[in-house]
Amino acid sequence: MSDPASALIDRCEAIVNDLDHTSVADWKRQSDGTERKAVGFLPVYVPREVIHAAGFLPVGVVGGGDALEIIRGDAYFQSYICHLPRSIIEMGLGGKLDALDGMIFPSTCDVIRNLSGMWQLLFPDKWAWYLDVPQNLSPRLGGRFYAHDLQLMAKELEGLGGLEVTPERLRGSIEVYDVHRGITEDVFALRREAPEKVPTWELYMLIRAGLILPVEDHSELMVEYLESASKRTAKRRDNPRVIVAGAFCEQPPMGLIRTLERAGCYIVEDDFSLGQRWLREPLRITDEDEPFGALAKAFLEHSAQGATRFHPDGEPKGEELVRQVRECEAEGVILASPSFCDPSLLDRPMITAALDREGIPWTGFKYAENTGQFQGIREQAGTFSDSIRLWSEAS
Amino acid sequence: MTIAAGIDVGSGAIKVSIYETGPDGAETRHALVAERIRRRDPTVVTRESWELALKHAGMVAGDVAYVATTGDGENVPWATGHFYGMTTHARGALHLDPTARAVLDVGSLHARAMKMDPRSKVLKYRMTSQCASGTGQFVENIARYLGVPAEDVGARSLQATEPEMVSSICAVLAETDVINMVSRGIDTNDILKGIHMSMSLRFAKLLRSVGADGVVLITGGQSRDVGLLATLREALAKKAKNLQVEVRNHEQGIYAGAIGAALWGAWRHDYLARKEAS
Amino acid sequence: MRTVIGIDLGSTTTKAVIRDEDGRTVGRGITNSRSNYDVACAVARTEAMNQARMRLLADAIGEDDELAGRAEPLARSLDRAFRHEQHNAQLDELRKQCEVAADSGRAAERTDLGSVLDTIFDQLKVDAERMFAPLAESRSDFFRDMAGSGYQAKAEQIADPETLPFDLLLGLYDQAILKVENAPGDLSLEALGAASLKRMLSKRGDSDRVREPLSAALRRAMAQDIEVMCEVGTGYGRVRLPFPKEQIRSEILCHGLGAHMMFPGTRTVLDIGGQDTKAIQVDDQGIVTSFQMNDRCAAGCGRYLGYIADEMNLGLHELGPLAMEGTKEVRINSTCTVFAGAELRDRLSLGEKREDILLGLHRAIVLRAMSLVARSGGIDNQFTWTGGVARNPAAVQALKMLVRENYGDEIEINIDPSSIYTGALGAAEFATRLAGEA
Amino acid sequence: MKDRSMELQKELISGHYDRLSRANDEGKPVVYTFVPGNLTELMLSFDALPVLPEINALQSGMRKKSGGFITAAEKAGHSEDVCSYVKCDLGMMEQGNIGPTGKALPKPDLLLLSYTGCFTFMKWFELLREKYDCPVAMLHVPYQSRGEITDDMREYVVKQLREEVIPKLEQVSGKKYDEDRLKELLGRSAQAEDDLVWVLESAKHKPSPIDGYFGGVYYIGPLFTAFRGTPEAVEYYRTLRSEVEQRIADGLGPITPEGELKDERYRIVVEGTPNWTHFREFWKMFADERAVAVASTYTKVGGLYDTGFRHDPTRPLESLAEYCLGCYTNLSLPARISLIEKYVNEYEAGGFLINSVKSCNSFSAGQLLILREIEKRTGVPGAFIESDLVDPRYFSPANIKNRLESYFQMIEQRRSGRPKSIANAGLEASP
Ligand SMILES: Nc1ncnc2c1ncn2[C@@H]1O[C@H](COP(=O)(O)OP(=O)(O)O)[C@@H](O)[C@H]1O
Ligand SMILES: Nc1ncnc2c1ncn2[C@@H]1O[C@H](COP(=O)(O)OP(=O)(O)O)[C@@H](O)[C@H]1O
Ligand code: SF4
Ligand code: SF4
Ligand code: SF4
Repeated sequence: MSDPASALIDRCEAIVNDLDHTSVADWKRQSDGTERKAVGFLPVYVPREVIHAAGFLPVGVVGGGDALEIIRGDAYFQSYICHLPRSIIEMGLGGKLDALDGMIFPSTCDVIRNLSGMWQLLFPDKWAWYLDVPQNLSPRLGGRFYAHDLQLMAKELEGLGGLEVTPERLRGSIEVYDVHRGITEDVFALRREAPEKVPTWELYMLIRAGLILPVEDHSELMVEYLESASKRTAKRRDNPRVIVAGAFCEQPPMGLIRTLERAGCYIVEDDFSLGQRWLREPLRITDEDEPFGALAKAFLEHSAQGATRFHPDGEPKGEELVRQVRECEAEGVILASPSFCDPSLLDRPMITAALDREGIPWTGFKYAENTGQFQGIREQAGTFSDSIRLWSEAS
Repeated sequence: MTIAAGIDVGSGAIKVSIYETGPDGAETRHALVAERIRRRDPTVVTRESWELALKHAGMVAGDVAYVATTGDGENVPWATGHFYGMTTHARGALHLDPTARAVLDVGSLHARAMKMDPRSKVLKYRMTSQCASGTGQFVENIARYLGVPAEDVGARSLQATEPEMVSSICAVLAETDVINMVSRGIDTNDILKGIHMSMSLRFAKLLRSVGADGVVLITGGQSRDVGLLATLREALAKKAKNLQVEVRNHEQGIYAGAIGAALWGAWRHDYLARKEAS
Repeated sequence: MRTVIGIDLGSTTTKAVIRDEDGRTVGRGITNSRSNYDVACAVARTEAMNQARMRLLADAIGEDDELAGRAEPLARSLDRAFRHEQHNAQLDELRKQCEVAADSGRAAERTDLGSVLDTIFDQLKVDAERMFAPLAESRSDFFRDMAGSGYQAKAEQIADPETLPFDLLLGLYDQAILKVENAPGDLSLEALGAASLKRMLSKRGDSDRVREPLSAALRRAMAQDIEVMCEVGTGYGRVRLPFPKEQIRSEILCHGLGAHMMFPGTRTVLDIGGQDTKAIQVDDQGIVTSFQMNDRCAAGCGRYLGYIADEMNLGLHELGPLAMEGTKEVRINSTCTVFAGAELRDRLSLGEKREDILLGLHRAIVLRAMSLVARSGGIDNQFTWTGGVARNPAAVQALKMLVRENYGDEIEINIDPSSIYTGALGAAEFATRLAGEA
Repeated sequence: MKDRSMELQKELISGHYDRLSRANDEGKPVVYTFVPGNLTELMLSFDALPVLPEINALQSGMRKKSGGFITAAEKAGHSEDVCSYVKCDLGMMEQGNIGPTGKALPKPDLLLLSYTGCFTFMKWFELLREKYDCPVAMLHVPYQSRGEITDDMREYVVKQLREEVIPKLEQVSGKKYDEDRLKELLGRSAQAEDDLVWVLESAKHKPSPIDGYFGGVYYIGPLFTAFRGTPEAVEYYRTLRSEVEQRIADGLGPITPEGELKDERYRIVVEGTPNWTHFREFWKMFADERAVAVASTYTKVGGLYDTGFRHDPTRPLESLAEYCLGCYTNLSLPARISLIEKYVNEYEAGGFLINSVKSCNSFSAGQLLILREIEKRTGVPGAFIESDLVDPRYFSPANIKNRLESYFQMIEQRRSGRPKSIANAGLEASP
């Protein structure tokens, strides 16, 4: 008997592995011969609602993974810069992003920031936009600035041939994404409850496909997956439950995620797709709300605690992760950071301090999207799972 | 009475141990075998070593209740279960030296430090990343280049008078360093000690970063190298004065992973049997 | 003969090129740098001198009426005999050093080693006959490789885990080869010429007829003076050369100029050497306009292939041909030299064929180099590949493919069989210019 | 014999560290902040003492202490991959927070996070906050992604100054904001800035009387750190300017660690932060080849004045905002390239060098494209070397020397064009 969930994941895998973005090109072609437009965006977070409201397809670009050979990309980046930008340049120069009519660079880190300028020079004919998300988190300061910045961006999209982003349209888009947010969280909840039914590499593929598919289609896909996966009857193994954190931008290769699972870990929460789950709660927008302001407010008040966002005075960093560990009944944390990723790596000592305070076991390593050897990581994750397993039983 | 075997499939050598554990916690050794792989097919060497170990123990495969693999041995077809390297090295180290509270495992392509509690629970560990100049293979290559038999490396390092450190982090470039030293007429003993010193610096860093305390046992292929032992002691005395560590080695350090695997295998066998019974 | 010499003291090999007044290359020599630099230079230089003198000898043979018409085959055969003599001289030295090693340290306790070594070396001598026979297969340039693989193969056959450990035998070799490399003895044509002639004649039916004229030619060739007017050094170890500053040139300039001399249409040069890779752009006079080099990490350079060859117990020159037998490319992402062996074993244990893995490894190396080329400004017509790795056919194949994929079919790719000497050639040209000014 | 300006600068700096060592005891408010976007005049107007962790780190690097500090930070869990300034600073704290002059540094009362041109600043102060448990004032300076300062940006910064920074400064100092005092300070800043620009532009002379990169590091010191707006800084720049005027009159080249540079042979524009652990050694590699850095971008990280900006007492907060927005690392990549292009042309440089430091993504990401673009636009050959700021492990003298040597030989070869003089190139240089 074939498992509909697996078949669905196969479809997602095909979409994700299609580095040429043919599905995007297909979406753009209308039956009446006209063309719709698609806009790419880089990690970590960009409010897709605005792009959606302009009638464009938002497409997340996170790098080519281990399937892409880097030749020209390396010509633009020194060895001590993470792998993501070179892979994106490689895709750009290799024509793999031709389906995208523009690109949005959020203010994630200096690498992506500078990439926005490189893009302008390398692809002068393409629209490129730098989105400065606020680091001053006061609504009156950062909030106003950000809402205004989003409006500017919406105007730009209009100029690019998009629909006018009226308050109504934007409200509509926010609602569509609210639905999507809800279902996304349901899938994650199912994995949390029954990790044997939702292997992380499947969930990962499912979510990654959401960077490319239209949001409505993706919501449907997730509903289907949810239905069929929840009916699975896999046996739960005696594996420890862990959270993976730190991998929010450059993505680990699939082999790495599988290696972690094979080394005996149930991943019950992760931040691979932090950008897609950045706004943690539905906005539940009303007709009275000014939608740009609502997006800004949600950003300031309900976004995930990512390393790329200033952590305001108050609760020490890492406490949110500790809470997450408790909520997910996780037994340990695996900190995975892209090599040379300052945001992720500089956060780590603060996070481990918080974990140590709470006596939560953790282990950490670095990866690149094209890491090909998993031996060390397997040893490490295996030992981690051994130590949780053997010692929780032995003691 | 439980008879269990540990097979440690490494990148430089295959190690096999056969142990018997008693209800009183007695741990009796029946066999220890180590065989360098040296460009042969590891699966063949593994099988041969396994058979040799059975022969030494005077047993047949059926006598062994649990065959535990470690290292790269996940795919050994006749294994019962697998444990990961650090788990088994810690366990093995504790068996070899019950006072050990930290382990430094120096294998052919890796080095790692673990801090453990009195029951060999790994509390913290660190491995050398990517670059490989601090490993057994490197010493072996250099020794070959210098024409020094592997077993003499330690003794010769001890005789050094004016050691010169290699600076490169990369094993290949470090080799060039060594070549330069030879061409500058630096004494072989001094070069060897220099290598030990730079390795020791890294190891001291590893040990410090796991917060090693008390007795540290060196395991793995380099554990018999007295030169390394000496420089590591010096490095720790200099670079980590505040750590109260005492580095030791053991004749059978290279078997630590295999021993640990066997002992964990026996434990697991008994645990599963108890679980079955209840 | 008035000559100039260019010496390229590379990280893995040392090369020397001798040119005559007319700018013709009259001799080339190569040896591994894995020993004392001065010795390496001396060996490469001697080797190049030997070739230059061989050329004089060939001329001398040609001048002789009795030998006329047969000069070329005769010279070739004498050359082969000379190489054989060189090889044997080194084998003898190696054997002597092995015996010394067998008499010291732990080995001294054993009494059987002497006869074991006899067996091994007798067989190596027999092998040599085959290696230097006419029409023999290609062989390595390096004595270390030739003798090493032979010795190891023999030692493996004789060794026995219980009674005669392989390690012990290997240890003897390791100790001995180092000494031989650092003090190779006199391998010049002056020293071995007479013996070579004798060896050559011993194999010929017509020896009585050619003996006298050949000896005379040899004497005449030896009597000629080879004057060195200027020497210029380059390469990784160039600062160690005992030359004044003006006789030392950066390897970038030398490779650029050398490539220009081999192929005047060159605009982009890629040099993959033992431990570094350089991408150089030159103008129509061979003047460097920009360059990029990788350092700090030896990944993806020639040494990487060296490790792989060691790991597979192959000679460097056998690696490429074996890879060419592969049918599908295994994808390799890491080109860290040190972990190359582990990766190889990994893949083998996953059931991949070794030819296929090798194919992937070669692509991985070239891929790395291609990104350096891209960094230096891409490829302009014509593209010349220099350095030792260009001798490897699998690497050549991968390079051609990648150039075509990324820069189109129009790019002309130049690879000279003597590409490893490019740096030395450039240095020799600088030497010519210096000499012209003096 | 030392120049008077050098002595003045030494006095300034050691005086500052002395004051800092007493600050906590004397109850003076101490504010940590960064060089780019530093609000020195504002801080001084509250009598607060600025501490600039980057400066401490670079000083530790120059004094060969950074290696140990970095090790300490890595031991505490920091990755070898991240910015070494941060690690050097944290390691120094770990080991007692003894500053570069051997005196203890005070604890901060406020971390003024001028988030200008570098993402890592944010992490840095998050980390410091964990240690010191003191408040952070976040000043988000938007990035000039479209190559200009818009009204929105300026307003956003001014508003943050008013509503975030000034209130927090009032809080820690117990003083009210005094705009007149600020204006007075800003007036003096502008004066010193005029002189600094004059000095930096003197490199347009041939031969150049100054070195605009290695030497430039000393010239920018007072203005980029804790002294902007002080009378001492005004005096320093006056003195410096008159010294340089004298050098021009005497037709002298710049002073280098090897003494005065005679017969300048290469004029180079340099992009990127210097390496501090081998600063003199690196400089010597230039001096040995008789190469002079005529202009550099690094000397603009703490403020870009040579394109016309001055602090302006008539628009105190606006001009502070513009100052922050205009720092070099806050420029978009295309704007950086245009600036360098301008330098190559205006300073008539024959070469262009990028020192790419591993630590700094803000500087380094994109430098290879800068290299290409500059070569393309100016036709001047570029060179690329890699090192680090204060991590001594990443400065490989042999490699860098090899590259520089090859590079200068290449310029020479290209300059002469004719094969014959290629051979000459080396001869001329040998003693
Ligand atoms: N008796 C021995 N048998 C095998 N290897 C030994 C022995 N003594 C020392 N060695 C060294 O130990 C290395 C293997 O070390 P080990 O810790 O087993 O590494 P790995 O687990 O990676 O194979 C060999 O490469 C060799 O240099
Ligand atoms: N006959 C050969 N076949 C294949 N590869 C070779 C051969 N000879 C040398 N090489 C390769 O060339 C490399 C040395 O190249 P070379 O240009 O001499 O380097 P360097 O100048 O750095 O010493 C060796 O590491 C090896 O990989
Ligand atoms: S992986 Fe890290 S450093 Fe790289 S682009 Fe993403 S956030 Fe920036
Ligand atoms: S520096 Fe050496 S050990 Fe490190 S990755 Fe490069 S080749 Fe491998
Ligand atoms: S990343 Fe660069 S700008 Fe930022 S703190 Fe480090 S050195 Fe300074």
